[in-house]
Amino acid sequence: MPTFVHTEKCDGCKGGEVTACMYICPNDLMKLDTDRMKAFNQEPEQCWECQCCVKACPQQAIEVRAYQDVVPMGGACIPLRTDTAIMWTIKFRDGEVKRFKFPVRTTAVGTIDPYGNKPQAGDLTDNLLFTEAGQTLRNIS
Amino acid sequence: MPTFVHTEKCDGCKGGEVTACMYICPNDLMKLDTDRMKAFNQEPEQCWECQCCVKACPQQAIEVRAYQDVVPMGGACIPLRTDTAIMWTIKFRDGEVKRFKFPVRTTAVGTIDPYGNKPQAGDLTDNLLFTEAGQTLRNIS
Amino acid sequence: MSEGTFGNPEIIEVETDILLVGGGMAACGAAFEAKRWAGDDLKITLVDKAAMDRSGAVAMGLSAINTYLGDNSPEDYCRMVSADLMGITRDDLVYDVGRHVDGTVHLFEEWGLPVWKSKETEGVALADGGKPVRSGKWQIMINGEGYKTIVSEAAKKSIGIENVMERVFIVKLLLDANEDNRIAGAVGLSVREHKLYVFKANTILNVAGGCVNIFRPRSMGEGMGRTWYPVWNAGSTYAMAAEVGAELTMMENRFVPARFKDGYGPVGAWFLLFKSKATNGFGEDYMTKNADMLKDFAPYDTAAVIPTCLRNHAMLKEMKDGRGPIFMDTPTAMAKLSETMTPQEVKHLEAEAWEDFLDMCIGQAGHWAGMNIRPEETKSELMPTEPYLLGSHSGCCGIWVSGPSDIAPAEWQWGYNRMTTVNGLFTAGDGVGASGHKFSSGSHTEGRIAGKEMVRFCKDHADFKPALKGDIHAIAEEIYLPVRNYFEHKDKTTAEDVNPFYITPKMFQMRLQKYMDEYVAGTSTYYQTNKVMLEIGLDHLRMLKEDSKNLRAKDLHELMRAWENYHRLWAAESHLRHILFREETRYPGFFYRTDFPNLDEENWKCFVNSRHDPETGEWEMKKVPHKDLVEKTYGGQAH
Amino acid sequence: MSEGTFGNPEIIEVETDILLVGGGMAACGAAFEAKRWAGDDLKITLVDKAAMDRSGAVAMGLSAINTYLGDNSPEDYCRMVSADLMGITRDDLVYDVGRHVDGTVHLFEEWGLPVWKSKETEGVALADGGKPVRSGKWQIMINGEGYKTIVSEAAKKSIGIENVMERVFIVKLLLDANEDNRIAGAVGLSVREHKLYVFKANTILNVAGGCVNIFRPRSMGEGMGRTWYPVWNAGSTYAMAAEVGAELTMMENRFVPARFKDGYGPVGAWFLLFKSKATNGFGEDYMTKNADMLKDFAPYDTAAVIPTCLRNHAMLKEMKDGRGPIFMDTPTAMAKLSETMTPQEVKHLEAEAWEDFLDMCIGQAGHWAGMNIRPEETKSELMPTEPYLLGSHSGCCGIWVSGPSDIAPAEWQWGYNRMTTVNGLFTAGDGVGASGHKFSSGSHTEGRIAGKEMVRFCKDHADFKPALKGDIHAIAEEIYLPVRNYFEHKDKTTAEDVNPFYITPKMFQMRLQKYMDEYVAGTSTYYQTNKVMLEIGLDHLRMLKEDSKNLRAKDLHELMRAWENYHRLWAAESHLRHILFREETRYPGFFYRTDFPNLDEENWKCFVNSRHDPETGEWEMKKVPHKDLVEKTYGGQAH
Ligand SMILES: Cc1cc2c(cc1C)N(S(=O)(=O)O)[C@@H]1C(=O)NC(=O)N=C1N2C[C@H](O)[C@H](O)[C@H](O)COP(=O)(O)OP(=O)(O)OC[C@H]1O[C@@H](n2cnc3c(N)ncnc32)[C@H](O)[C@@H]1O
Ligand SMILES: Cc1cc2c(cc1C)N(S(=O)(=O)O)[C@@H]1C(=O)NC(=O)N=C1N2C[C@H](O)[C@H](O)[C@H](O)COP(=O)(O)OP(=O)(O)OC[C@H]1O[C@@H](n2cnc3c(N)ncnc32)[C@H](O)[C@@H]1O
Ligand SMILES: Nc1ncnc2c1ncn2[C@@H]1O[C@H](COP(=O)(O)O)[C@@H](O)[C@H]1O
Ligand SMILES: Nc1ncnc2c1ncn2[C@@H]1O[C@H](COP(=O)(O)O)[C@@H](O)[C@H]1O
Ligand SMILES: Nc1ncnc2c1ncn2[C@@H]1O[C@H](COP(=O)(O)O)[C@@H](O)[C@H]1O
Ligand code: SF4
Ligand code: SF4
Ligand code: SF4
Ligand code: SF4
Ligand code: NA
Repeated sequence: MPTFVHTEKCDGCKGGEVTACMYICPNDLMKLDTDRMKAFNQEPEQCWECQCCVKACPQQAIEVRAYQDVVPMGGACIPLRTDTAIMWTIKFRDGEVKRFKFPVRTTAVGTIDPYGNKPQAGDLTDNLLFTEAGQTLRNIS
Repeated sequence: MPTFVHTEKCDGCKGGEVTACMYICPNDLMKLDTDRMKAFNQEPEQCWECQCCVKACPQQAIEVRAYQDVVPMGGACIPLRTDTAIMWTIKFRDGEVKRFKFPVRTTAVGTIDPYGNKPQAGDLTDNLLFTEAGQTLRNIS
Repeated sequence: MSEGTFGNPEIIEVETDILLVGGGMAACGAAFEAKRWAGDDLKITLVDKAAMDRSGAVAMGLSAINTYLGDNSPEDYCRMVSADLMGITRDDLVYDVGRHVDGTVHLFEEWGLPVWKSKETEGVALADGGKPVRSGKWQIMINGEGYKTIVSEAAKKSIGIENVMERVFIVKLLLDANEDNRIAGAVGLSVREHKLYVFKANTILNVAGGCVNIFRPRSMGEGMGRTWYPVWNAGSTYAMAAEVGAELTMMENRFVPARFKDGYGPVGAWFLLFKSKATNGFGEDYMTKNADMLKDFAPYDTAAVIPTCLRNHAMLKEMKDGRGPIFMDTPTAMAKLSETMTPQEVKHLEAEAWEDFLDMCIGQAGHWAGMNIRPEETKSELMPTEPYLLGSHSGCCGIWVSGPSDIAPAEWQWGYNRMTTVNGLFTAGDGVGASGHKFSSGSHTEGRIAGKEMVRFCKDHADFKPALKGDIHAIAEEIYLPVRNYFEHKDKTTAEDVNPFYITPKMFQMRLQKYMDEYVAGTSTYYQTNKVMLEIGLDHLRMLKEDSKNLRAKDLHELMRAWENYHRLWAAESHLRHILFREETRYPGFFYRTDFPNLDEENWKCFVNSRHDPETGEWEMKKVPHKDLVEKTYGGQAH
Repeated sequence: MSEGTFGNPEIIEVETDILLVGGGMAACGAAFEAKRWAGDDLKITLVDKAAMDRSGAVAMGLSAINTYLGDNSPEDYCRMVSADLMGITRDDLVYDVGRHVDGTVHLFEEWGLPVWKSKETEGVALADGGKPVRSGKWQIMINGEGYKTIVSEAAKKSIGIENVMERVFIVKLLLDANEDNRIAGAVGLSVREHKLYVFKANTILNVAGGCVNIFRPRSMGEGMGRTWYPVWNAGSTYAMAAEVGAELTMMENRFVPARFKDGYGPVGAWFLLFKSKATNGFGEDYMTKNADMLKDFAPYDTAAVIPTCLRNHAMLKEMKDGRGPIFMDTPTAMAKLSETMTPQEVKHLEAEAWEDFLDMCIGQAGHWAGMNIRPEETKSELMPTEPYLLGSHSGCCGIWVSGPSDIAPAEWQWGYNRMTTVNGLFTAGDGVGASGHKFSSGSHTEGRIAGKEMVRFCKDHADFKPALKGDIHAIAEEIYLPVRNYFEHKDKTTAEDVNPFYITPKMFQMRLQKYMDEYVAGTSTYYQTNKVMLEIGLDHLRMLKEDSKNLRAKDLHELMRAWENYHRLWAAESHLRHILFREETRYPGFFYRTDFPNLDEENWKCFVNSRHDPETGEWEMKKVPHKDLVEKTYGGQAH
């Protein structure tokens, strides 16, 4: 299922230096054709179909289509992700469509306070992690 | 061992409509880039390394290099063919070079006279081929 | 290439009496023979997808002619072929090749093919009593690099260059509109111009070679092109015959050759001429070791030459049990031969070892060079390859044909030698089923046999006016559909190779190969399959056929690829259906029905024939009784 | 991209106290923990080849946390891990993860990860007594699509975004010029700019994940990218450690997961949560059927959960004997679960079945959609995949590390928990050998353990001034050599991908995969190998290493690929050498030494460790005694 980019929908992230898809792809696959200001997958056979780029694209311009040397044509899994939930549209080869929605996060993006209300660092020479301050550490019984 | 074309040597068969390599390749792989007037292999992964194009190129511009997903680098088999013989230069990965020469034909090219001194067609309803005219045909004993 | 002109090919009608589809060994033989019988009365047209001088299986050359009888009898030839193919062959067809083939080989030599001679008769032609250097009982050695250029020159000269059309890929055969089950024409696409050729013919020879690349090869990158049999023969012969309703036979009988690993170099010269031995990874002779296991396939295991599939079976036993790799012990063989040789003769021997591959499998020579392998110093690995479909080598799938009038029993003849069950449609070489081991010489010979009969057919049906069934503009539309798919959708995505609306021929082919490999006894299951797997495979092929409507072609080259792969799909389907139908394991080493692991002489010593009905689209499978015309007892018979 | 600027990268020096190489689960844990202990005293720098929010194995998400102890004891955890890995694990390391891991999971939930709860404790956090929905004894279900974005946010916030460098690929670790066997820095290439970063550090955490794509995957066209483990983790962890002379352990212990065929969907939720059964092609339960065969691997076959490799072994027996395919009977499982459900609950169940894949293996969902597979109606096929190297899942290859001071016996500790045998170099997650089954939560936990220890190391070595060994300009030249190769030769041929002077990273990778597949127990030999095959394989790798000097890079993306594949080659070589050294078959179903087909507890119940000597280039292999710290009897023990 390498990604493809709908020509009409992609706006090259409006000319930003790094597009959303380039920024996020864990495998460095999405590339901006700076002549056309359109993105494309530069190495489709290395696409893990993780859809990280699809979820990140502000234009919903990216889609994944099944690896054609493996899967018959016509199916699709299309996500629509907000900061709290993801909605999936599943299209079967035979035309049936199913939709599923799942939560992705219970807190607002950006609000994590890693050390808020957490113990200070304790004794650097023992085997307790800082959040375990004051606990007695188990050992093999 | 897909073919490659030495940029310096290829002269695009001097602008002929069909180049020697295009003409001969049994798999329709060699193509002329008409902008540069240089030939290239348009589908290297379908090359049978038959070297038909290599033998046909008037400029000795084509060579075959081993399939790199299979064979270590550095070897080569380079033919030089005349109408009567073929001379092979074998280069090993380790640098050794061997040469072999073999006959390819005992008659001059273009001199075959298929029906010269051959019997006329005989009886169309029997099972003898025309060259067998007058013979008694064997049957299972 | 502008959309407008590319998408609307010029349609050119060609009328001819005899149409030869293909330009390989069989077609060349047919051209040569037919012209002599036809004289100037009939028009003969030959159409080849490539350039005849270097088209088909012999494009690169060959280092041996594997069928030359000499002092051997055609009866023994029938015995050898039958034994190698586990008892099920058509003696009428095999005998017919055997009795004609040597004359053809003599022609090759006359035309200029260098044939190796024994020291005593150096320079004396075979026809004049020269003694060939025999690698085996049936095989003779040649300097065969130019083999095809020679045979092609003779054929072109015979029918006239003006009757040869190169770079036209025949897509479909066409039936007659008025007469039932009667061939009437064909349609082909030019790979050079935006032209579609529509042929009308009285009779057609369908000799487009065997079928390569329906199974996943052993290398899948650049090395994908390295197959043993010619990568460009796409099963057109079988596919086009099936589409018009010709009966096929023995399509289950694939060929899985043992080859030098990765380079795919043939083993014949090494086993026969150089007398080399092969062992498992631990130096054991796997044939001796596994002799008992082969007894399950009696009586064929007792044949003078152990059948090719049984040799594979013994080899695979080692590999499957983890005692690989299989080694060809070339150093020992060469050392032994060298013992009694002068230094100059030893040098000559080395040259012969290299020539064997340089004449017909340069890739293997390149593999040796790249791996620093010198056969006198280093062993090479052997490996059974992915399966091929062919009817002229050590396999016998193909089309069911009428036999020679003086040999074939009534049920095996219906008028014209080598005519298929579709009137007017003939075949030869890789196209003819149930008669393997013809090789290059036998294929040319069989083309000659068919060529003569086609002339007779034409004369007998001189009044026939072909009327093509189907609307030719609709057919043109269908053939150019991949082009339309491309232009309609290509701009919808930013990179044209990933597009949900069409499929590239390359991906189509890889999908076919993957399914065939995994479900239809390819290499990844060690050639094993069963009913459950086959039925899943069939369902995959059904979906792939649906998807063929979405093939794309961005240029003429890709348009040819699209239709080649469509042919592959059909050939693959027929192969699968035959394997599904034959509920036994007759060809271990070629494939295993693990749900029917034994040879079953009682129920399955018969042909399996199939027919696709062009009206309904249904496939009919049937058993056809086998009979031996030549007496065979296998064990002890010297063939 | 002009030749001049591309070919001459700007070299930028970065000094830091703590360098974290990688931005995955382990690195995020380390960042979070280390910063708290370091305060503002030490500079912490994290370098990731990708973008942390979606990098590493958890990029797509996960649908379960596979290590959450809850009411289970760390002792039982040690027993389970040991049994699954056939007896050879480091109890000190495993126990250490077990006693810390739940606190880490509680943090995930606090940060925003949705964790499924039993109906009775809906809405109650785990930390407050909420009961997780357990799929298995150790696993809990989550809505994990956003898992990595959450964990990454916490890590970035901890060390500050200004200390995170993304899109820098670390190519090499560098030793100290003055102190022997002491880490001093690293060098990495930017994939966005023509910049080379040279890091000087007091201590380094090498957590670049596991190793994918050293073996030929099951599909080789577009589908090559479909692997189960993340295609982009290239074995950098193992390769870079080996290059600087860190001791590796258990590199033979690959992981071959059984997965949904082609889509590579994980099976855990189906087996454990949905209680689905798998059968051979003829409906037989292969575990029951082959129970006797597994007794050869006693006592491990009697473990409460039959070890993963033995489950594969039973499955492979069926496949190898031609009784495939293997089916996961999803319809029966769903029907059974539905029996007592309301229609709404049934709908929920269906959503859960899809979510399992949509959360972590979308390709599998796409496979179902394209094949018209609805799990409640149609069975799916299972298939063991190509092998992976990893240390955190059901495999345990990796680096030999010092254990926790309060548990590890003397021979397993040398100062700092999770420090490798190179002073100052630490690892965690997939990097730590001999302690599998940490999964996402355990890897984060182990990163935290290492993070704290690295701070201690820094404080203990506050005077250290890193002096990089080797000339940095020479190193830069070496790293940019593929770029030079490209510019020097690209115009010599008319098509840049076929050129005799260089090799593309893609072909390099495919060659590696082919050799590993064919000689080092990949799928095409049903995971079998022997000494003869391994030695051929090693020779191929030697030539491939020579050819790595000819890698080409036409842009920064390809330059990264070139070095990724160089890392793969090193990881592959270490794997091969370990398999060659261990003369027994301990992990049937993962791989078979056919020349030593039995489990050999007497001679091989030991670790195999290896070390590449950076001075001489030689590999040293050795046996290291094993000991159990937790009492284990396997049969009957409830873990
Ligand atoms: C490839 C190969 C083949 C052989 C061998 C080694 C190797 C490496 N060996 S050893 O292994 O034992 O070493 C042999 C050997 O040494 N000695 C021998 O006698 N024969 C050997 N063969 C076998 C013979 O070559 C074979 O039996 C004959 O060639 C068969 O003849 P024929 O059936 O005519 O097929 P062809 O491949 O020659 O010709 C096919 C033609 O069809 C054309 N074509 C195909 N599709 C078409 C389409 N749709 N439209 C138009 N044209 C369309 C082709 O272009 C070609 O012209
Ligand atoms: C891919 C995958 C993984 C899992 C699962 C399903 C699937 C489909 N399953 S189930 O199958 O059981 O379903 C699990 C599951 O459900 N539950 C669970 O807890 N864990 C599962 N895992 C396993 C865990 O994910 C795994 O244990 C941890 O992620 C391991 O953590 P760590 O060791 O940190 O590796 P990483 O992959 O997260 O991070 C690696 C980082 O290194 C970067 N990197 C790599 N090379 C680098 C270089 N040279 N230079 C710079 N950076 C460089 C990467 O970008 C990344 O940041
Ligand atoms: N081991 C063998 N024993 C006998 N004949 C063989 C053997 N190997 C190949 N041949 C024959 O040699 C010829 C060429 O075979 P090949 O090179 O395998 O295509 C064919 O006629 C084969 O049947
Ligand atoms: N199998 C299950 N058993 C019990 N609770 C569940 C299950 N699946 C999901 N839940 C809970 O139901 C709520 C909604 O889940 P979901 O529909 O998967 O988003 C979540 O709070 C989950 O914790
Ligand atoms: N058949 C099984 N029996 C027991 N545990 C399993 C089984 N399959 C998977 N698991 C466990 O489920 C978790 C996820 O496994 P997987 O989905 O295979 O990656 C791991 O903890 C596995 O050990
Ligand atoms: S993120 Fe979307 S809009 Fe932006 S460049 Fe990529 S495809 Fe185009
Ligand atoms: S689906 Fe994943 S691997 Fe593929 S291009 Fe998008 S982000 Fe990259
Ligand atoms: S035949 Fe040679 S010179 Fe002519 S176009 Fe081809 S490569 Fe160039
Ligand atoms: S070597 Fe043969 S297949 Fe390859 S391009 Fe040349 S003629 Fe074509
Ligand atoms: Na020869």
